Amino acid sequence: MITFLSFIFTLVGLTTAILVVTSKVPMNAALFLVVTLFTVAANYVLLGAEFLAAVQVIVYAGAIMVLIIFVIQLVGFQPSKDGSVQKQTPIAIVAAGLLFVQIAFYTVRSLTQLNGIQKPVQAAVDHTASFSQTLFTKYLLPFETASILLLVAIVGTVLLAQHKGIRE
Amino acid sequence: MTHIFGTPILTLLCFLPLIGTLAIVIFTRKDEEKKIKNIALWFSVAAFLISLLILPRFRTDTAEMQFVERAEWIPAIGAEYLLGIDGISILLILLTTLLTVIAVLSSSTAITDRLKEYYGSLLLLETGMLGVFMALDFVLFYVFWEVMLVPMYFLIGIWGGPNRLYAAIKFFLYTLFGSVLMLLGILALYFLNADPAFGSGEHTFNMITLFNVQLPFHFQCWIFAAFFIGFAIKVPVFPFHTWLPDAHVEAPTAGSVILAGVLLKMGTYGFIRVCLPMLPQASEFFAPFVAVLAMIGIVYGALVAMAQTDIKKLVAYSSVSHLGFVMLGLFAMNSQGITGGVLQMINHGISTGALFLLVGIIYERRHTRKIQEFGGLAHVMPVYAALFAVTLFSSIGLPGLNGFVGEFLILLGAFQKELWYAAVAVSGIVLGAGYMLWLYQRVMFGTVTHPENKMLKDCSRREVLYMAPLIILMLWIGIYPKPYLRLIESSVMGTIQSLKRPSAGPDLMAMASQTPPETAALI
Amino acid sequence: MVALIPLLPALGAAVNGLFGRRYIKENAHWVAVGACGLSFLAAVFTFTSFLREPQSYEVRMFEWIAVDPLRIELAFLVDPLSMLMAMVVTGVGFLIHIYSIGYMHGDGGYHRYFAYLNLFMTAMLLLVLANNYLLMFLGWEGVGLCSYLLIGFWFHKDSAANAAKKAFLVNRIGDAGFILALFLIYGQCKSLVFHDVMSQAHAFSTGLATAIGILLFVGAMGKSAQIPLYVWLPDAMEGPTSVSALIHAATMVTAGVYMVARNSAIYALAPAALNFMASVGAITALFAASIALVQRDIKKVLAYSTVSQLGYMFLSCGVGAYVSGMFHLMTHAFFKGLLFLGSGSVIHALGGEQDMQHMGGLRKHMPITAATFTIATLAIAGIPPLAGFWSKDEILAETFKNGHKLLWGIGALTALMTSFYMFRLLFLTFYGKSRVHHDKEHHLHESPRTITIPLSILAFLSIFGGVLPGFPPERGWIHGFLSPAISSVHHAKEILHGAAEHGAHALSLLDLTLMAVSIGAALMGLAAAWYFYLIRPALPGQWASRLKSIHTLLFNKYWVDEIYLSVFVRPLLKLCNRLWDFDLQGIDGIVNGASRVAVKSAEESGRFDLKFIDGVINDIGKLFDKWHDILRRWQTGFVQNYALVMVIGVLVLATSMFFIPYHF
Amino acid sequence: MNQTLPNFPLSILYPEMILTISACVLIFLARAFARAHKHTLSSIAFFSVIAAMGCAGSLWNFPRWENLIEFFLIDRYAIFFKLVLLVICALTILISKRFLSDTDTERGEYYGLILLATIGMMIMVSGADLITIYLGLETMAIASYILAAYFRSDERSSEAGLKYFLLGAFNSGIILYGMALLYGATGTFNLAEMHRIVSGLSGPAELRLLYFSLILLVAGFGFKIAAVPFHMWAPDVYEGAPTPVAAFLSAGSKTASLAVLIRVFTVAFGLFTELWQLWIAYISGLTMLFGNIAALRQTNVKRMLAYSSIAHVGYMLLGLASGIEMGSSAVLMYAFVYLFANIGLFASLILLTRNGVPKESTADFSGLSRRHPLIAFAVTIFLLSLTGIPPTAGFIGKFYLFMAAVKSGYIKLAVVGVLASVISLFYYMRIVMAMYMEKPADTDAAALQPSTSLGYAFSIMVFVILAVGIYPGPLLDLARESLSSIKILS
Amino acid sequence: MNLDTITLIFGTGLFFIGITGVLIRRNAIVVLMCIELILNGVNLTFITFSHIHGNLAGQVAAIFVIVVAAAEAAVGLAIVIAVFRRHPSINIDEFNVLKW
Repeated sequence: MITFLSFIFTLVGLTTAILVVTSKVPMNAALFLVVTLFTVAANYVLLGAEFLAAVQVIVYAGAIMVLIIFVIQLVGFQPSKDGSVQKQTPIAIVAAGLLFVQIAFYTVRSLTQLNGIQKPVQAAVDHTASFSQTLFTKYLLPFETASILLLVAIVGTVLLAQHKGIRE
Repeated sequence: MTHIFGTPILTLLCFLPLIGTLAIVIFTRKDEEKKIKNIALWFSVAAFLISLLILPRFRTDTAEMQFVERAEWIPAIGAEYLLGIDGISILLILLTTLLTVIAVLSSSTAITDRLKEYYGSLLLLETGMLGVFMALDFVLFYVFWEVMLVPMYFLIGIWGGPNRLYAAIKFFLYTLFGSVLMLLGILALYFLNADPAFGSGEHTFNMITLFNVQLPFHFQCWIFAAFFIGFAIKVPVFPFHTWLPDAHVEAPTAGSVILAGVLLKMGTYGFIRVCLPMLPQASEFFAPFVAVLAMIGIVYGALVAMAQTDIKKLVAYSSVSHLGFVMLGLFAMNSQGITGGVLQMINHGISTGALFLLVGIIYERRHTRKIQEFGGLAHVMPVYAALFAVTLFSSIGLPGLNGFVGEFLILLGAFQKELWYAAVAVSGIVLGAGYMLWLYQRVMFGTVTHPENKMLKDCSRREVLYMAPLIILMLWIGIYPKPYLRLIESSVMGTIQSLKRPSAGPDLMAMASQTPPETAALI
Repeated sequence: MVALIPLLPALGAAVNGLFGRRYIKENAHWVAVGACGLSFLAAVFTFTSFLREPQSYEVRMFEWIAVDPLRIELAFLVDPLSMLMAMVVTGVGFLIHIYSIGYMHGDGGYHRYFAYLNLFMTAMLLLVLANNYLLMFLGWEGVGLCSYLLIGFWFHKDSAANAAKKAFLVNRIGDAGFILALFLIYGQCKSLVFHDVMSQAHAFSTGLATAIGILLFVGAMGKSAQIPLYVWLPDAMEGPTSVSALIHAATMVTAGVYMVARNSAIYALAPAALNFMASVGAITALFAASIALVQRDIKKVLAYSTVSQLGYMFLSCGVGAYVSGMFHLMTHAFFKGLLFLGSGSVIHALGGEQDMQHMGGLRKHMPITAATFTIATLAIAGIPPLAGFWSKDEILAETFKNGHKLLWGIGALTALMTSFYMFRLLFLTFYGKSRVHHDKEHHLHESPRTITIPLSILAFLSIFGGVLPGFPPERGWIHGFLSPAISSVHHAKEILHGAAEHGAHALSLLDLTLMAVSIGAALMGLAAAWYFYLIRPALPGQWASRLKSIHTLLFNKYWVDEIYLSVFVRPLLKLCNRLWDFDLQGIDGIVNGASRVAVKSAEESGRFDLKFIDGVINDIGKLFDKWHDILRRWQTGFVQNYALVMVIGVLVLATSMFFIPYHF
Repeated sequence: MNQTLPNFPLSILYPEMILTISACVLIFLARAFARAHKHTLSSIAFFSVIAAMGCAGSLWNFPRWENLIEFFLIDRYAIFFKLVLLVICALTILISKRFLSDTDTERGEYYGLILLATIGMMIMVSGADLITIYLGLETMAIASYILAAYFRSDERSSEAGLKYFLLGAFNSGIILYGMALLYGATGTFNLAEMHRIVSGLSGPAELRLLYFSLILLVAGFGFKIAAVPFHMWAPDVYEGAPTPVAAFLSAGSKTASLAVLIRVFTVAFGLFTELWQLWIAYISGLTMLFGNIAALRQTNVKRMLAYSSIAHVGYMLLGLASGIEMGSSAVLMYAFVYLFANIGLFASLILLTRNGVPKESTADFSGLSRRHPLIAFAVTIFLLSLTGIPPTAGFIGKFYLFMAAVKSGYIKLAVVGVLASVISLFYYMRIVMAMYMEKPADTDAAALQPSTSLGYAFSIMVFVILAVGIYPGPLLDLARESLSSIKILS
Repeated sequence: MNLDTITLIFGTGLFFIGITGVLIRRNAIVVLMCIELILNGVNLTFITFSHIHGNLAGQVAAIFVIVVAAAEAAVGLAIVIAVFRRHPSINIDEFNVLKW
């Protein structure tokens, strides 16, 4: 049952992802992206990472997409004269495709060996609690780095997007 | 090893010019020209006196390195600060210090702008050269080898003639290309010596231990090829010589004196210090090839010199021819040939150095080097004509002057190795006489055709002062070369000994020299 | 004492050379003549002491070059050969020094002349007295240097400068042969001292001996102006006449003969070399004599006569008669020196005029010069009582006796021609009608005493110099004196049969007939010249016009100089220029990357780059330049191109998995 | 399964903490200080870096802390690179003082961002597991995107920023995916455990997975250090970005990425050593040749320096390719030596810019020796060091590198490297030629006076280059020791 | 075909679609979106492997990736706006002042 559900979500996700890449109007691309994000969140739930699904929905779909849509409106849209796609499209598709085939084939094949490793018994305890437990004890230092990262992002965004200021 | 009065004499001699450079750079301002010249003169003279101090204590009966000074430098890779001299390098050191004093003296009127940089780089150049001749550690040898390049590059580049940029970068590129290949050769030797089957098994750059490395033949060939290209560009041997005429024509007088007098000897010194003792079988194998190149150099240099219209270029090509002789001597691989080669290095330094000084003198007066601009100078400048004549005859190897002694020994050595080597080389002597006399006639004889030549003033006292030591040396080596030959002889014997060692040759350091120990002091 | 002989002139040269210009100036001749005189006295003293006990010995000075097996010392050998030469060189040299005082009076480079002259004496004495080949070679090249300096003494004259250069170069070619012979000798017996070489000479193989012999003779050809390398001697007349007298008559040119005599032991083993030398000598004699017949310049005639006489000397050495060769060398030094000095005083008097057409009848104005000149002409022509007859006759006799009939014929013919052109010269200058320019006529006067005294001394020597040493032909005093130094095969044969008929030292019938033939040839030459130039002066003009082709051929010296120029010199210079172009375009070209490529992209070429890049880039080679442009073009500026390159990079790495054999 | 808080002495984090505090002070309180005194901003930044250096130095012989191994390594290797990075940061601050005041764009944020980027690098360098490394990497990256686009109004700077961002983000995606596959194959992020698991793996599929993650990591880090197939961004970004930022990028981010590359590859991919050394060898050959040839006839000095820094990465990769113990210690030493000369040249460009007009062509250097002999001498020393001429440290670096290459048998590669450095002589010496052998363009004949901070920077750099050049002993030992500490882990 | 393979394929698919998007699209903002796609693909792979290995490390990594994605998006958009302010259109191929 779960595999069937994830199969559907994957199908929907992949198609919308392709649509994001191919749609002419950026606004459509943004909306298709939101849908993709949702299918991914759904998969998280299926994989047992409920907290992450929530974070995904809130942060990604909520914050980042809103920001992107806002900027699309700000910038407006002028279709460039020779279409929305670069000259090098064919080569790009072929290269990416080849790589995809190779990596996908071998990762999937390796899954068969990996499954052999016996999984530790899945404690029925609430996932979010154990997750936050590890996050704030074992991975404390990366967490602090992440905070510095966000600080940099904030300062940078303010610095660059300021209207008046440094040197007109 | 013995130190004179306990001080490390070689380190003092080597770094004295460097201290001079620093003194000039720090203690003088740009406009105190007199002070700069004096400092430069005093430091170079001091270096010359110290190098003279070494002579009486130098033991001529042994082939071992003397005045060895050792200190720790980079223990991690086995490079140490090791200086030492033997029969071959002592004369070259004396030549370097003498020519630098003369160069400093001769450039007091020639160079007018940026005195500080000029004298600074001249003294730095001297440190580089002395370092190369004294270094017994390959890394130190390579460091000094390249330190010497930079000041020469500036000398040509800043104070040179119209096309100096091209000449300077060409000089730097050629020599760097050669020395970089040499570096690979050194590294190959270093690692092969570390392998107990071939060498002493320890990781060291110490040349003396590397003298005894016995490599299999094909390794030797590869390493010889790397060293050959490095040194051949410096000598310059025939196909690599195209940088020399440009560098000489564009370099200022003092620059080309040092370039011809000492820098060209780096190549030949390298051959006799590195290639012959360390790669005997390869040297033996490549000897005919190198001899043929040398002979081509002799004849080719002489012929092209014949066609020159610019005096300095003519002298440059004559250097190619003379150094062809030295190479022929070195690769004749017998005592006469090598001794002749080493002595000819000194002679060439003296005679070609003097020639460049003379060209400099008339260049200072007329600012041109085209031969047809001159004519009948003997009337106007008799003393100059006399000096030019003596130098000219010394350079074409007239018996009684220094050129002949070296050339005779080289030809004798070459003859014993292969009959037709000497036959072709002798034609070099005839051609040499040809272009030199033709030059002398077009410049000195005949009537004074150009009006400007009429009121040229003859050599000033200063000019005669700095030409005199060279002329005296020419006569002295020509008439009584014994003291010089005795200095060189024992080291050459040592080199030949190491050349002959088929497999496990005797360790050079501990070898008791066969030559009868003449304890007689120098002269 | 022996060391003093070369040392004194050396000191004289040094003093004059260094202090001449500022201090000595005018009285430079006191220094020079004094030094040469003392050296002559020293030579006489050693000669007399040697005569008393004729034991040849060596005097060692110091070690010159010593490299393990090779040991060369500055040492002098005193033996009959070197003593004879030393006497000739210092004697004639001293006379010529005195002569030069008058001749060079008032010349700008007075001190320079005497310095060079003394230097020449030193070099010649070193050559003669040396005890080893290398020291001889030192003297050999030293003499070449001095002849260069002296011929080119009046260097403002381009012709003199060219002549000097020619002389030195031709000598150098000869010296190249000489030095190769040295190497052969050293290769064989590991030493260059005469004594050791001669003692090991018997061990030489004939092939080696012939090679050494021929190479030494090549050296002698260069120095003593034989057939292929004689071209420099006639041009050497550009120098002062006293120089020609000393160098090109008496001393330098005879060095070759001395060297051959010194190596007689080697030549004994190489009959082929001897025959070669004899034939070259004979041909040179004939060839030079023929040219001398028609020359108009007085010094050119004498120059060709010297070449011819040297041919005689080499002919005599070639047939094994070294002693008579040396004897002729000595007599020749006297009368040829006198001839040159006489012509010098004539030219001096006529203010530089050398063409015989403008001379004639000078007998009235210059009696002493005329008299001495006549004696010398008689001597060289071979008229009996005088020196020339004895030595030349001996040579012809020896040639005949040693079976070289053809060469004897050539020798006799040359003797005839010699007497003809010598008397032609005599009659054209001193006798007959005066053709001197009228303005030069009135101040014709006899030369000062410093010139006439040497002339008369030499005249005396020309008369008695031949009779005293060589009276009984082939058994005169000189034979006794020189024979120990000349160890030759023929000589040994002579002693054998000489001892047999020791008693009858009367002249055999054969000797008398040969003597008669040579006297006849001399007198015939005299009569012909008398008839041609005094009786019927117009006759030579008619003969010349009738035999037009031969006359022009002889007059232009068989165009030898022109041939040399077109065959050797011009192609050599053309080769040099082509090599130089090759050097500029060729090697540099290869390294520079073919032609000088103009800078392609315009906006790149700022002032600085074009001038500089154009030069240096060629050095690194056009290759890097081409690559540079390609690689630079890759940076298109489009971000997505870069991303694509990255993806392709990853793809390449991924697919490389299939090629690299890795243990998956 | 409640893991306890990892207890560790805070002293190991002091360097990072000091920098963070001063960064925050600079960013948020900049407004107050700016008016007070124009030197305060840069001096705060500078002295905080010096303090951080002191703390990092004191950690040199810190005992290995057991349970800390998991995230934050305090081994000699990390400390060495932290010191190097702090030196770079200090020098950047010194040289940017003059540049910013000249173009009057001096703001607190600039110094803040520089410090934050340095913190990112330091974390990255001492990260023991992939997550910490990645986060440090990203902090550095994002800070550099912003710094690259610092001159908002200047078209070239914003274009550089945009390009750098797009490619940087794209590349971080690739690195992440590499790490994901690595995590997939080994099940952990910690390098040491990974090493243990990898050597245990046998299945062809897992190895294949590792193989792909190796490729992707090579690509990702290749981009960061601008090795050939992934170098395209470097010339454009260095030319566009403000000069001190370009200096910071060319020295800082390269050194840090290289340090991580060495650590990850030697520790995690121990099993694949011959394979990735082969790739690194090919990449280094291509990089050396490309860097030098592309720089041959550049007239814009910044672009030329970009290509030359690409070439120097090629030399460093040569060291990495030729073996672990000797090769990598050569890389460490070369990284230290290279940064001084590189930043020095950028500083000389800064010296030339006057009243905001950036002067970047070689012609601007003409006649510098007459106008300012000392600076000309310093620039010559930098150029000589970059070419590898003996008296300078550059030679010792290159000598040691070629020694490692010859020892490990990469003779052909060593010959390529040697030829490449001869080619490099040509374009380095062109600047020397312009300075000494060309007459100065008369327009800017006035002698330039460097500000005090720039003067200090120049003298420090020249002193270090000559000192290491003449007596390299201690630095060699330092590099050897710091490299040996990686050994303990694997 | 179990859950993990499907999600794995989905993640890899998203990753490579994102890559092609970045290479192909001309509009800057769409490229940004494609970068989000790439990061989502990576996140999914992380979670899948975390599910396979059963430890939470993957998920922690995922959350950090989201943080980074957010930061990048913000900065990216800021740069795009800064560029847009000077240059009317935001098509990437119009930015090649810096070349050769």
